[in-house]
Amino acid sequence: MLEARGIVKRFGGLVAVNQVDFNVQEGMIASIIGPNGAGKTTFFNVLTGVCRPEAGSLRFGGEELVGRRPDQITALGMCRTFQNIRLFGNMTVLENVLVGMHTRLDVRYVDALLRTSLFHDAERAALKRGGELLAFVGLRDVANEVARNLPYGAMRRLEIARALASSPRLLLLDEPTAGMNPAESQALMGFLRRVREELKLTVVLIEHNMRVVMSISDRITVLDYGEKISEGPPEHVQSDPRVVEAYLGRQARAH
Amino acid sequence: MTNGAAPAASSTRRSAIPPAAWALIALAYLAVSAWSSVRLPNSLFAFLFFLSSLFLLYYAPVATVLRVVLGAVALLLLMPVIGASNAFYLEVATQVGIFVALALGLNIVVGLAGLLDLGYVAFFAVGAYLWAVMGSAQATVAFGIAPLASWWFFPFLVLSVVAAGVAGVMLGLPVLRLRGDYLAIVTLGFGEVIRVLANNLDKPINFTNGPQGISPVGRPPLFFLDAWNRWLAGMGRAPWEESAVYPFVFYFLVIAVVAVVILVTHRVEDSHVGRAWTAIREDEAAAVTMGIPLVRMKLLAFATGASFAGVMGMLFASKQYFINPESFTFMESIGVLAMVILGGMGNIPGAILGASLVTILNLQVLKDLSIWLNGLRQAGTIVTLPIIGSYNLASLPAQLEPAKYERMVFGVILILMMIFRPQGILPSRRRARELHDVAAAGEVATNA
Amino acid sequence: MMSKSWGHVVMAVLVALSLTVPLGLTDAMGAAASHGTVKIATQSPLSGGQSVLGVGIKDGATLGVEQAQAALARAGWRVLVVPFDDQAKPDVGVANAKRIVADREILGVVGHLNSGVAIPSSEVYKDANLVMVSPANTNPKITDRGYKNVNRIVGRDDVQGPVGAQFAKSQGAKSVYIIHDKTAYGQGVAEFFRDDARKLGLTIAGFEGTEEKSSFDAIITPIEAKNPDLIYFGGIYDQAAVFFKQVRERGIKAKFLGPDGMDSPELPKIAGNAVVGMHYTTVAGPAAFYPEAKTFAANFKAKFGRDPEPFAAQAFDSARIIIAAIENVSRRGRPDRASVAAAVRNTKNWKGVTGTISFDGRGDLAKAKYFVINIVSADPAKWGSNKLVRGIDVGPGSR
Amino acid sequence: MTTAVAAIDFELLGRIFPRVLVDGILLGFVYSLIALGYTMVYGVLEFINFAHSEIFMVGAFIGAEVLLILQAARVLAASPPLLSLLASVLAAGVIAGLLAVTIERVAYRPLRGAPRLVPLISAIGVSFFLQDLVRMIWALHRNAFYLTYPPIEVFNQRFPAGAYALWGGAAAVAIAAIGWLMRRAGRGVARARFESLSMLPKYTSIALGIVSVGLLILDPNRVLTVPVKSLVVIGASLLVLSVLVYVVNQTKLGMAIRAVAEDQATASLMGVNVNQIISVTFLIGGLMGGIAGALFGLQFGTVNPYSGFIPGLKAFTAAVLGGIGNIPGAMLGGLVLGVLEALAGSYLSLISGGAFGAEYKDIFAFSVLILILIFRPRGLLGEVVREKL
Repeated sequence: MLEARGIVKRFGGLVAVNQVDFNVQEGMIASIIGPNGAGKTTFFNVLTGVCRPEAGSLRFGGEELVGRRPDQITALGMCRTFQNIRLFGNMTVLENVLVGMHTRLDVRYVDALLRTSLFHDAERAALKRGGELLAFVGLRDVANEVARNLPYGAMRRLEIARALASSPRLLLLDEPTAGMNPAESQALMGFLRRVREELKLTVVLIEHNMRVVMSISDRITVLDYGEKISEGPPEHVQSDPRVVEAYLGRQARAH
Repeated sequence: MTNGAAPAASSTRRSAIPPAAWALIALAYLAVSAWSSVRLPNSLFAFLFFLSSLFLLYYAPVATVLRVVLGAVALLLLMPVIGASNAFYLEVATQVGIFVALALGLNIVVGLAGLLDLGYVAFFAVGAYLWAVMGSAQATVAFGIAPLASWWFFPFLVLSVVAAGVAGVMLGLPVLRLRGDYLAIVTLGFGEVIRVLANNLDKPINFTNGPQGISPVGRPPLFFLDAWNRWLAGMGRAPWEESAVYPFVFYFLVIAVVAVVILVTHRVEDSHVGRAWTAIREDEAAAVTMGIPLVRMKLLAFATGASFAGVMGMLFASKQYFINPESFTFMESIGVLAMVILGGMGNIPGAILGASLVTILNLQVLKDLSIWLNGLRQAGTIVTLPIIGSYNLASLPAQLEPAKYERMVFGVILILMMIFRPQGILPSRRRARELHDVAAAGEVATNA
Repeated sequence: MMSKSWGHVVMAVLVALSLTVPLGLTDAMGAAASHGTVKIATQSPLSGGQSVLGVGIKDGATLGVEQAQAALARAGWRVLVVPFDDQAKPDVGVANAKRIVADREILGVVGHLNSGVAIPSSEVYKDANLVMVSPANTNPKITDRGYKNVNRIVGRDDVQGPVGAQFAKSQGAKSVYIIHDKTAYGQGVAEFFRDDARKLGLTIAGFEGTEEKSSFDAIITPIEAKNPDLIYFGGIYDQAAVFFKQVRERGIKAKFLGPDGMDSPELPKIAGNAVVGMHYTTVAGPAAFYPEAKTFAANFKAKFGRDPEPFAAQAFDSARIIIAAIENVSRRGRPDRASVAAAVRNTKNWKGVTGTISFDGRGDLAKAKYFVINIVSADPAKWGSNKLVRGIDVGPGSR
Repeated sequence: MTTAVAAIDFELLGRIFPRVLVDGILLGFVYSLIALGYTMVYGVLEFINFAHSEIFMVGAFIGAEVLLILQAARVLAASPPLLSLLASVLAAGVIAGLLAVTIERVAYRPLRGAPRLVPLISAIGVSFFLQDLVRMIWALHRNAFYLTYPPIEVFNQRFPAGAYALWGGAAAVAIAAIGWLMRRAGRGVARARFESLSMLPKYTSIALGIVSVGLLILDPNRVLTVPVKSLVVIGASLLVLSVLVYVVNQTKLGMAIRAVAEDQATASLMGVNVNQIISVTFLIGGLMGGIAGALFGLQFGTVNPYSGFIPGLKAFTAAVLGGIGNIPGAMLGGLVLGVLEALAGSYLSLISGGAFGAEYKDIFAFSVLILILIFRPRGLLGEVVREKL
């Protein structure tokens, strides 16, 4: 489904992502892990078109992504969340979700101006689907609250709902459990499984929480200093000495 | 204004006074204020009282239908009647209308899409000059064609919208990558460029007549006046003079355009486009990641905002009978921006209130204050203050002439307003919506 | 919710406000009304960068009313001045005009400074037959519309420019470099100067407009290269003084010439020796030859503590002409606007500090006397002793 | 409207080129000096201090007032000109600085945390207020609308820069050597400090070097002259820039300022008194505004209550051009803007045969500004701030 070949991304002299290959098959939950500064988020930024890679190709469902704008990539069916939550704070919960539907709304400016039946139908459908999505993430009761007033966990779920609203086939989540306690993380894991099962989505995850990663992932990719150092099912990665070195070795040195 | 725009008329209000009583109060208020404005044609308070009744109407918890009907009566019937007894009030109302449209247009760019535009008056100038050049003898000077006939006024209302919209896109295209203050400085530059062009394009080919300005600018045709005057003559009454009719024509034109502008703003704001703009304002990076095409949406915001200014520019030129570049300075842009922010960014009533307040303050209240003080001074009024003692105002130095310090007072008012009401007078609220017929979906555990 | 309580506050305020109306609290205008009052309004920019001239107009008119009201007072009329700030903005000027028109006691307007404000505002005066006498608007369009109520006691651009050109020629200048300030006034005068200078066979070495107020280096460099015999500045003294000073500092020896915008002791105050020996054209008689002008300058200084700005003398005369007209009309009863306007237009051989004034059918000066004045000293206090070089009688322009 | 299309006189264009360039640089230094104040405040608060043009204007009034008082006391002619100038400039700086602090305290501080545009409006209010307040004060005090700087003869003389170009080049080398020595002088911890201190000789030698070499090439006849007062402005600009760079980069205060600029919350957790630092920032910004005002007045001779507006606008443009928030950027932006204006002002008319003239110089400057920003959206020296996702 998603096929990255030899992705290279540099910032000045720093090579943030170096020759990374990365494949995702339909229906799987793939995780990317690695120590801080390993280039995980940069890799996400390349995937979603936020930065353009210096080299490499990136195909999604047969389409080349390199050179496309983020909004075009979203329209193709790939949507993400952010490491530090980036909701539209002064909009309501429901509006956040409706913004996510932008690419799927087949109405034009003129329709909005003239209030054509097309517009009304589309708005009605969007409201219905927004309600469903909010119900799905358990935020329907607060649909009219302003997003910035939500509790932290609810913000995370809203961000996912907003991404889901763009009807992606592939969902990219950047550290969804960051800042959550174990119980919340547990709940989120259950939620992700449901996303996969009920919505038939493919998920790529950046995660630090090993418990989450190991229990949920079908395949794990480990990045260190921008390079892929290991890849495989959880048990394979867990026992890979290079992974242990990357995590522990650095920690040992740091202390 | 449809549902949700006002808190009124909802059953949630637990007011001690029943809606019927509110309706009566509103009606009485309107009637008394209009009556007193006509009876006391020189009373500022009476007129302010009347204007405020419109806002009372907006906030009174009465049925929407009643509110719309009363509002229409006030604006379309009572205001002209008051204007007939004092032409100045009609002028104020017309200028308020012009600035309301400008503020609403800028509100789309700055308030909704969050793009700081310091050169907004440029679009006003585009609309104004478009008609001023084509609809006056300047057309002959610039293009060697006869001035357009007065009925062209109406097609040009549309054309000025288009022209200003195109100017908006032309400004938008090169600057879309810029953010925040960089955008601000470039739009400021654009505004200056348009003004300097207007001031200098009297050579090598004379398009704008430079600082000498263009006069007389064409006015809309008065189709009805001949027939009406014949009828009046038949009744043995004196005919209406064109010059006496025009202020009313422009008032109604401005009101009509403002109504359209409000409708457009409301509809666009309450649609996928408005949501996309707000999303861009809130977080550009997140918005684009959610699939919002930044370039298209920003251009759309620029074009929509600009088009309001364009059409008002045209009306302004025609109403003024004369234009020259002095009407399109940077301070004018700043003035409109102040209206938007003062009223409350990102919402329609806020922009309307901001524009009304600033315009009335500038044209009327501050002037009245200085005239009053000047009157006291010339009459040699003696002010007695406790402790300080008495002072004859006539001996006040000539340097302290009150009329000279209106802008200083305006500055102080701006500062105080911002300190005590930083969100603007009517801060933006998000619209609450009902969620109907949602298919029962399984609830996710909500322990978070 | 915030908005709801706010709505209540708004309503409370409105209701409170409504109580004041039945109490009969009328506004300032109403309050100031008393029997037997007539008012003269002034409109000019009283704030912003042009306020120095606008205040001059207001003060000149105020002084004029003060000195002339004795005659009216004997007839039982009290005269008041109502100053308006038009902010040099056409929209504000028009709104003020409507307000002026609405006050029935106002029988005349002295204004404006900017032609851009005067033209649309005078449309409003015209509809009410309210007389306007302009102390400063030189734009031909002001009177070319042929309104009965619009007059001016300044020369037109198409008169003053040619007078300057003739003088330049008589001084033996072969090439002239023209700078103007991009305003209707400055550019207008400069263009007529240019056209006439060309007709007289002078070389136009350059014709430049600039809104710059402080740094003229970029403009001076080409002047230096072209080395003209004379530099004409179409504009106001504040900008001109800085310009002339910088020109001399560059070592350029060309003669200087300007229109009546130069007429202020501030000119040598800012420019110092640079402007000594330069000439300007004006309708306001030099104090040394016109005792009235001398008295006016002295009275102005006594009242306001500073020297009169350009156009202050014209405003002084404008106000007195209106009052003279009111006085004439009031002999026949309560003066109304139309008859005051007609009386002003009929002014013949009225002696003012800016010359002997008669209006022609359009409201222009029937015959204007132009003076060319030579600045003799860098000391602002000696402004009054500037030399009269020549006087030229000219009729109104014909365009 | 007949504009004779004359052939372009290339000889003339070439002949005036050095003059145009020098004019541009002189003007540029004035813009730079004002731009520094904008950039300083913006760097810390990300806020366009719209009232900076009025602070600048107040500085110019104070500067003139001091000189006028000295003149009235008959000490102006007797005392050394540099001393009078120093008194005038310092008084202008101090009062403008205090004014800036007061403005921040009254009109901006209560608005911290409000939407970004709100302080902008209150700044506009301050602007209106100050303009007319100054007009009122000096109307009552001196009955004057304009204040004219009393002439100090020395400053009005012209320095034969062309004739001294070789000397200038030698001086540039010498100053560069001093700078190099200073950089070498420090050791260990003090090293960075010395390096920073060497900013003044560094910038001076660069500026002097460029100008000298330029003069040698462009002015072979050695006839170009420069007013002495312009040299004073240039010297002051370089000095202020160097001091500012030193203070911001090398002192404890500078560190606190940078910390507040980076993140106010964190800075306050680290024990930095954020309010105090912001006040100090405004003090410094106002100080520079006042100094710039007094020097501006000296350069151009007259000032009125509204004359801050245009230079303020230009300086703000210069600050953005250079990369707002960046101190050397403000200097560079000012110079670029000044040179652009001079080029347009002198050449447009000559090249177009009068069809377009000096009145288009602002359009020209703004067009170049737009072009530069399209290709370098963060200004000439501004860092590209990559957003963290």
